[in-house]
Amino acid sequence: MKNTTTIKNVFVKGAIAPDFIANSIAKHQSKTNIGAHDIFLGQVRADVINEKTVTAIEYSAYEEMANQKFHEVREATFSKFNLTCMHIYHSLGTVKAGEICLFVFVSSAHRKEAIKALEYVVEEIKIKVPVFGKELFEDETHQWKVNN
Amino acid sequence: MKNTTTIKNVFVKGAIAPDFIANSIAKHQSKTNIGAHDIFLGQVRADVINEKTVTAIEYSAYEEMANQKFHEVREATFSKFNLTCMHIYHSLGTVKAGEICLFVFVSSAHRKEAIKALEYVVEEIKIKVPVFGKELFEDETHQWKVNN
Amino acid sequence: MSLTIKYFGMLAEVTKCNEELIEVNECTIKELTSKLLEYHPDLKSKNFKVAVNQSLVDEDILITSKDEIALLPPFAGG
Amino acid sequence: MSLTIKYFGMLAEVTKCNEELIEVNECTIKELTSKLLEYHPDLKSKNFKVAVNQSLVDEDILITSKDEIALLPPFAGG
Repeated sequence: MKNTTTIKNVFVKGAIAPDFIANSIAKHQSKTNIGAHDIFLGQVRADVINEKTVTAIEYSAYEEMANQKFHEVREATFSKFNLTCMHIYHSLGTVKAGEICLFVFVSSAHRKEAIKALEYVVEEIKIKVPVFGKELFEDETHQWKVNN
Repeated sequence: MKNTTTIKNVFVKGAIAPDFIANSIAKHQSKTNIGAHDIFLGQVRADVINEKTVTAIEYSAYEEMANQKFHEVREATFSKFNLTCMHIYHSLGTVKAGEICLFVFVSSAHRKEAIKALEYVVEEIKIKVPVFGKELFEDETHQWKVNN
Repeated sequence: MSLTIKYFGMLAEVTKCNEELIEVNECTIKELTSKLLEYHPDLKSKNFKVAVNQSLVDEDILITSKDEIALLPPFAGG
Repeated sequence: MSLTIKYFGMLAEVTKCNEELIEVNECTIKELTSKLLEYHPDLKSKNFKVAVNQSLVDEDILITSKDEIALLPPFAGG
């Protein structure tokens, strides 16, 4: 295993609560070199597919590899952009439609760095991190979600 | 006055609290056609200028024109990007270093629209909205902030 | 005609008022600005734009008595 | 040699297990994949990538007995 000491666990059980996000923002108010935060939130959509509505997504992951990939995305982002800090949280298990499953939080002295970094992080996560999503329908059938 | 009925007041007195942001996020959990939120937060930096540290910014605005410009930015953004909703809040009065003075919140079915729209809105606000900032130093002197 | 001129931010600091009533003949923005710089010489060192009825305008347009005129220093929102 | 193969998401659904132990001779990822498709014909209709020691790898690389092998369906994070 590589760099186990510095690899954080990005996963949280179930949905990410708005209060958790507020807490995270509040913690940054002592960092007075920050001028700009950019936050991305992924929310589960109640998509209608063949007349059936998605009620939740059940997330699973190749956790060890996923945390390693999140770590690599994090390192690459810090090397490309001038950031003060970065936090990533992703849900595992069931997240209902309307609830939040991904929380990416980047902070910088200046807005342009934060905005460019956030876009990069979100795209990299979608492509590189082995997280899987089972879209559950109201009739208890399901289909597997694929990022695009 | 133009379109007074549809022009919202974007200004709030003093800093924007993390709880206010959490509440705003929570309100969107019933909108299950949303898949992505992107949030920009402007935070007051304790910049050191000629050996003096900024302790707060005192914001003022040509309020009527500013609300009109925020409205125009909002309309232009909705016409350019496929968004579900958009909220903008800006502080007036004193905001201490570390506190939040701007909260832009855009939501869309898909991440790319939300991310592009947020960047557009933030840049437009910086350029088009007549808001003025007096950077207060610890020794009670001040200088006027200029966007770049 | 009477015109009310609004000043904001560092400009209000220089003119020592948020707005003032002035008497002018029909004129363009450019002519009005020259007049204001005479009244308030300290404005000469400041960078500002003029808004008429809450829009930034070309300095060649003519002002009418009903116009809302404002002098705006550099923006600092966000 | 013995190899543990991990399956995720829709692939675990098809193979009806999260991991399984198989016996193979030294081989490439490509040869291993062919073998797995023989064991689990339903995998043929699925789109997947192979991770060795938590990295996606070229299908020509050789597998050693200490490698951690995983079959990954399309990602759906975020």
